[in-house]
Amino acid sequence: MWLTRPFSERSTQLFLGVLIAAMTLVTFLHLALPESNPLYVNAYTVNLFGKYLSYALLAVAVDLVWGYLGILSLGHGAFFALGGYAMGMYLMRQIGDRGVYGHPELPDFMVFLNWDSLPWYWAGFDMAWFAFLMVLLAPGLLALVFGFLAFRSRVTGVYLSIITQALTFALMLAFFRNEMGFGGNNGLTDFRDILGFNLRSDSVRLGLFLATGVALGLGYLICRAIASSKLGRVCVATRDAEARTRFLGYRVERFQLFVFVVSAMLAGVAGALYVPQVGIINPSEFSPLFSIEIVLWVALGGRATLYGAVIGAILVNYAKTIFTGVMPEAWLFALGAMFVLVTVFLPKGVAGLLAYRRKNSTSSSTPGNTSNTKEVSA
Amino acid sequence: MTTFQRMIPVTHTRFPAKPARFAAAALVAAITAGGVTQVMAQEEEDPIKVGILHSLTGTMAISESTLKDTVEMLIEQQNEAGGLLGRELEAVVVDPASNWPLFAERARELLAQEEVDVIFGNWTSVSRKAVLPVVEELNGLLFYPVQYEGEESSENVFYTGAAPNQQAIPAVNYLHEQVGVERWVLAGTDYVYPRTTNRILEAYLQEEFGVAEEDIMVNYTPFGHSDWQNIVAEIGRFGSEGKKTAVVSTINGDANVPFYRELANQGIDAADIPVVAFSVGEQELSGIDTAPLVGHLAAWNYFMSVDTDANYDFIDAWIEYTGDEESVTNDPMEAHYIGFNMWAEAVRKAGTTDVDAVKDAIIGVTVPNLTGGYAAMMPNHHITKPVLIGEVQDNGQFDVVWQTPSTVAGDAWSDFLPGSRDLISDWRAPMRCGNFNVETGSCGGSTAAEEAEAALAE
Amino acid sequence: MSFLGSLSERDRVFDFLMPAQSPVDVRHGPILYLEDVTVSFDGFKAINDLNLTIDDGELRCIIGPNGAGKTTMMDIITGKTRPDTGKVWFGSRHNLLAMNEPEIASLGIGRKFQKPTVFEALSVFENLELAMAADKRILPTLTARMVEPVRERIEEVLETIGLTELRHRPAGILSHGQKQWLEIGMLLMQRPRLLLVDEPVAGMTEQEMERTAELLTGLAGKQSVVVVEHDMGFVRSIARKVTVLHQGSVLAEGSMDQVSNDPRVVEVYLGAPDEEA
Amino acid sequence: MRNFPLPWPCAARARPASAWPALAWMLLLMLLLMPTLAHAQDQTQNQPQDQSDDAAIELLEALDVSSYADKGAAIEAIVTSDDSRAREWLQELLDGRLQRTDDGRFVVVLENRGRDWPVADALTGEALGEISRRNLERIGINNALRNQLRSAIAVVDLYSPDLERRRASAERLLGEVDADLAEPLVSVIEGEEDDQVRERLVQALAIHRIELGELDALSQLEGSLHPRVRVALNRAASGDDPVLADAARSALAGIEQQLKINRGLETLYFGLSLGSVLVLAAIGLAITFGVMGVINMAHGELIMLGAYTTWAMQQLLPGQPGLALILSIPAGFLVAALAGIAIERGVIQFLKGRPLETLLATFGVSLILQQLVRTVISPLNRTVVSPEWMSGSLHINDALSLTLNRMFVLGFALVVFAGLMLIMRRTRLGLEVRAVTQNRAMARSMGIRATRVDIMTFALGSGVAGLAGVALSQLTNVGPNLGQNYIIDSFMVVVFGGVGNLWGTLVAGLSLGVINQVLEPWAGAVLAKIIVLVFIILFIQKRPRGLFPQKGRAAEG
Repeated sequence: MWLTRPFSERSTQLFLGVLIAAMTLVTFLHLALPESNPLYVNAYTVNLFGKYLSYALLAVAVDLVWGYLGILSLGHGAFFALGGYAMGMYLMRQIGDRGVYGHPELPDFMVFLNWDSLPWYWAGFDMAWFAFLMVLLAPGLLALVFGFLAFRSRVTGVYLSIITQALTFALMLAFFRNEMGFGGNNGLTDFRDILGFNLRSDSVRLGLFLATGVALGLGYLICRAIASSKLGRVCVATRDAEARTRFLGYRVERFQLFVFVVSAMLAGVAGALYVPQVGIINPSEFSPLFSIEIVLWVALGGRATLYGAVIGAILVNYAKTIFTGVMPEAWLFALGAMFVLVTVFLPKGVAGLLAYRRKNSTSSSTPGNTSNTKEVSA
Repeated sequence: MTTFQRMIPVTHTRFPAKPARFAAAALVAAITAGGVTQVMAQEEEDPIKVGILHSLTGTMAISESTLKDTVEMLIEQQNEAGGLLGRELEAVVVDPASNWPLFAERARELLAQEEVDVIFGNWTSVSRKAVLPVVEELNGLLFYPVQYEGEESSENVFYTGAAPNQQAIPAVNYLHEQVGVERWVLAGTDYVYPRTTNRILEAYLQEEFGVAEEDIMVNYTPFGHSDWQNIVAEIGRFGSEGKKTAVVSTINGDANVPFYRELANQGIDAADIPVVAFSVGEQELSGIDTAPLVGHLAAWNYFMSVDTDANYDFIDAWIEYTGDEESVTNDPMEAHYIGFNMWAEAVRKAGTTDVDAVKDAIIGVTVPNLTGGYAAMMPNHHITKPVLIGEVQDNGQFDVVWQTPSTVAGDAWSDFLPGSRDLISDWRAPMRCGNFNVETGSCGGSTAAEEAEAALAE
Repeated sequence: MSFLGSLSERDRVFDFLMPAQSPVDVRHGPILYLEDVTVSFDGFKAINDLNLTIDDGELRCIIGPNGAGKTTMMDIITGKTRPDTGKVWFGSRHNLLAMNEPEIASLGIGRKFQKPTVFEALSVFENLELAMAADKRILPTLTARMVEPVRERIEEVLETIGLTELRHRPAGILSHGQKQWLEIGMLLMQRPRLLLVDEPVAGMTEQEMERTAELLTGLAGKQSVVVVEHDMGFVRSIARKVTVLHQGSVLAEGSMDQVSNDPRVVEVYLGAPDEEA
Repeated sequence: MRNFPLPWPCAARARPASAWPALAWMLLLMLLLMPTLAHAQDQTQNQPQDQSDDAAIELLEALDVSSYADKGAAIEAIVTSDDSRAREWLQELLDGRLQRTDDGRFVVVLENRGRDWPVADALTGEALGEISRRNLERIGINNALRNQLRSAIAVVDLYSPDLERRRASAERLLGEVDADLAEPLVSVIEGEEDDQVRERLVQALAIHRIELGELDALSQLEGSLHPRVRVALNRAASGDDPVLADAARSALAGIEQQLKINRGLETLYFGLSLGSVLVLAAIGLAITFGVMGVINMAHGELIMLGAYTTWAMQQLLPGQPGLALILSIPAGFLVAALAGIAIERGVIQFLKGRPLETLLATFGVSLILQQLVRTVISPLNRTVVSPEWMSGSLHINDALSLTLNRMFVLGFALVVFAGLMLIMRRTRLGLEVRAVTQNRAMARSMGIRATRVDIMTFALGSGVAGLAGVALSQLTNVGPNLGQNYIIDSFMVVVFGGVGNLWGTLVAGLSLGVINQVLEPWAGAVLAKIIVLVFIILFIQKRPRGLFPQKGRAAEG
């Protein structure tokens, strides 16, 4: 089975090892230690880690398209948010008649905006399986349609980036509209239960944290499997010499579409795990600024390495938590500086540095991926 | 934070699996062990921690950063006056950076990590909605200082800003009775506050003044909308049908400047079609060319130009604190002023900062406001306010032209929305319900109530 | 191509996706057949009713001064550029104008670019692997495994192009000449019926040139080869039949000697700077 | 209803808060009213038969009361007293310049800049030197009184020798004529020699007569597009006199037709002006992105810099918004251009041939610039005043008038565009730029210093962004977020128009503007914007190279 292939790679083993170790450690420190203990990890922190992990998954998804396919998507926030909304709608339905108006079916914001019945597209979201399916399908379909149009007409490079940005911007405006029935600017919030468990209990938070960890592991595995398969090499080929790949008889646009859709779905899953942990989803997740920030995580961590994306996501967001806490004014400066410095001085990102320190790596035009493609073909 | 409150979320939840149950057990043990000693210690010399949850960066920084300064100033004054219960007050400032999920995260940090005794914060509705579940879960106290759409009442939140019936409705009353307006434009930015307010106004105008459908024009624009040509032209046409017309504006922040400019340029004068705004205050005016606004109206519960000693003292203190001759005061600042004093009073009354005690003590507390009257905390966690209508002057100040004869009590649930007609809110025992349905005679199922009962059961 | 179409096509098997036994019909001789082809960019006629016929298994050299339309011609054959008018047939069955690059490629037409383009990030081995004639739809590609016959085939080609030692180094580090060979190797992996080779020896050393010459002549017979080249010496060394292009149409055709004695050719060409013979 | 006395000490205390815009506005008023004052002077001299000052003071005393109702009465009294200074008093009251000193003297504030204001005696008009504003109390009015005053002044002005005043007055009286004004009006109309004034007055009178039900008056209103006329006709049409009603209806029908056309023109104008804003914002990108292939996400912030330059200029030249605005055109260009050079040298030159990286890096720059403005200047919006020659609107006919500030922006956009065209087509720089974009190496070998060309081009593009900022400062907020709101739109315009094609940008910008404004009335502002975005996205799928693509080999690069 192709999905299990990556296990033979050192980088994968290492990554999964670290991930599992970290998860068990946090769990232990949270459960077994008394609160008085300095090492005790409280629910707040667990929750924070959970958020970071969902961001990491999102970053992995972006790295798959950017690093391996060379498509710089400035609209992945849209897929993330769509997944989030799908989950949010499920959680809203779970509130049932415990809303402030005690309406059996309608969410509060619909009641006080005088909606008499649930819009058709809310149907089915009271069923977990349907909602979770939507978490995959909603972003997937958007990516499919958008990607199909774009790749067929060979919109690539900068143009594609700009168009993806326009896409997420348009969606943001759309979701801000209250007529859309997604709560407008306030979005969806005040969640209560997920699968019958109280979202406001620490143990459920721990559960979500672990679930996110597992999702990240799986997502990483999928991306890695794709990257190190022959298809992955076709992607790299497309990235470096699209025309050549065509002349070799590959239907480039379909490969691009396939990977793009997979990536979008992963982003959706990340969003779905993000929402119950932060407790709100609103259109600001669609903002182009957020989408660009994701790309920075990847760039900082190092493109086309996947684990680099994870490192980047966690580093940047940790820094954000610290900065906005200690010296808020400085955060945007720091973020801006990161963008400049990383792109100018650190094109291969942190992972690049690591690779360089391991063995002053080959002068290949892309970071990382030469190291892991050998084992597969051999 | 006392022991049993922290246990509520834990002990009253169904657990996914065995390990978790063990977890809870461990946690409970840990808390009861560590917790008690903490409380002991706290009561003695620890300062009282006051959390401030206002954006210092990002788009909302413009409005919110001054509120942070206000609370810090109030804390300073309180400490100079010998603190509270003989303990110092200490401000704990965090920056949610105008990012809504971050608001929830920071609130959790304040309550779980810093263990603050009270939070003053939030501006936008969405940020409040994001924080609400956290504050309820961790049983904190939140004072919310901005006018908002109502339709909410939480056991843990105190709404010191205006509810729609404390701003919008008196404003249209004034326009109808004093100015003789018969035709209405309800223009707003497309988010919950304008949507709800306009719904209420629509219903109100039709029910109270029998205004006809075609005499009401509703219009929504996106945030930061800058191209008003079409809409203003439409307003002009709508207003030139012979009936006296007014615009009720819930347009938010940045969109206002281009809006008023366009009005002026298209020759629509305050004398012909006055605009009454609910979100334009001294702070906003200080950033714009007031020329096009002169004569337009704003409805607030406080104006910097109010002629009372309390107000002058407050302004002096503020100017001194900021060290900036030009700094202005505005309505949300007064709201914090009132809220802070109410909380302080309640703490004195209860003799402790314990959240539940303060919650019970604060209802009925009355403190002076800055407009020469008194503000009282109602059982629905809203307060009584006077409503003032001011005309914009060329110096960026408001000239008060009308005021409600007496103060108005805030309504959590509007009488003009079908959903909330039958709802009332009363957080006193025994009812302890934020959305009691007088029809069904049952509490509408808000978990805040459940948790309260649970708390009592402990 | 409709949206639904593209989905259903995923699991449909196209005959031309099996280039190994691609049913090119060459019973009537010519494998490639261009008739009255014309292309113009902004009024400038890059190709001006060009007529050209390549026989099965033939090795043909095409020469001509810059701007004669050599590269454009290749673009047309491989589907990169669409001509304004004219016919382009592969064998007597496939109308190339009706197909896109991948389809044409899978038909068994391989192209080597003027400037060598290999996948620099991938190893030499992987470059060949990708070029390998195989099922090139998505899922098969995703689940493809390295099997013995394939490996053998690759090793074999590695031998032919003499890059066996470098097989696991990224193609980016190869020398210019090596890249040229690798590219030719990639074409071989496709088992093409027709090879279009654009300036194979540009910037090569003498030895490299000889090696390339052997390589190409070795190919002829099994495959049909079309070489576009400036270097007269090289052309003379391999050519049996030569076509001279000028201003987008055929000026002369025949053996090297015939051509080089043709007065028109002498006029437009042999006077030209890049004469080396 | 309860009324508040004017809280002057507070007003005084708060004056610094926004003294500056207030000053600008006041100055503007002064300019408008110079003639009035002059008039006041000579009037008071050569009008000896004025009543005693005590009587006059009594009149004014009556104004200084808290109740607006009483003030209304007092105004009435002033109007009826045929004191020659009455008109000036009303005007001064309307402008808030009629004030009272601590010692109860009525004075006219001549100029209200600084802490001490020069004032003149309200009765004699003699200058009284400067008085601290703390010792002055303004006599406040509200909208109701403003209306009353305007009408009153209008009536007085009917007899004014000044044509402008008579025009204004006639305009004002339209639809406000009542019985006791009617019959003096007849004589006024006969006496009036200015056609425009007479026409208006006739209409005003006609409206009154129609209200009285006089059918023949209708003919005088034929073809007038003035809203007040329409109102009158509407009333008549729904009135109980059937004959009149029918006549009115037919008259209305004609008017409605006219209005449709005007509305169409109006929408077109709105569209073009919005389009011109888009063009201005995008044209700089069309150069940096289109010609150089550099994605500059900091473009929006360069626009912002231009806007802030305008603000700074106005700070430097207090009270001369117009001059400041004109000066900030070159200044804005310079500032933005320098910033552009800094960006090019500091970041972009290291990222040649890596457009996506450039995109990220410049985005970082944009964040830094924004935060810089926030911390250095202020997170609050800055006040940029429109000079009076840019506010108001150009009166085409009663139903159609074009806002001046937008007309200026529209013109400005076209001028900038033409200028760029010239530079690109006619100058050495343009030639070199095109050479470098076509084939860098070749251009180099021909002795063109490509690096220098890059710098110049980028500076040019950035400078134009600065110009856009100057223009935008007249339309919208000048604040740290100004840039963000325009960056995506700008990219859309450039891509839609076809990269590397200035004409494309122009056409794209204007057409998008018009489309948006045509959609807005029925789709609403938000939806209109979304529709336009989606339309562009789909369009790019169909024609990846935009409206006016570059063809041939050059495009392949």
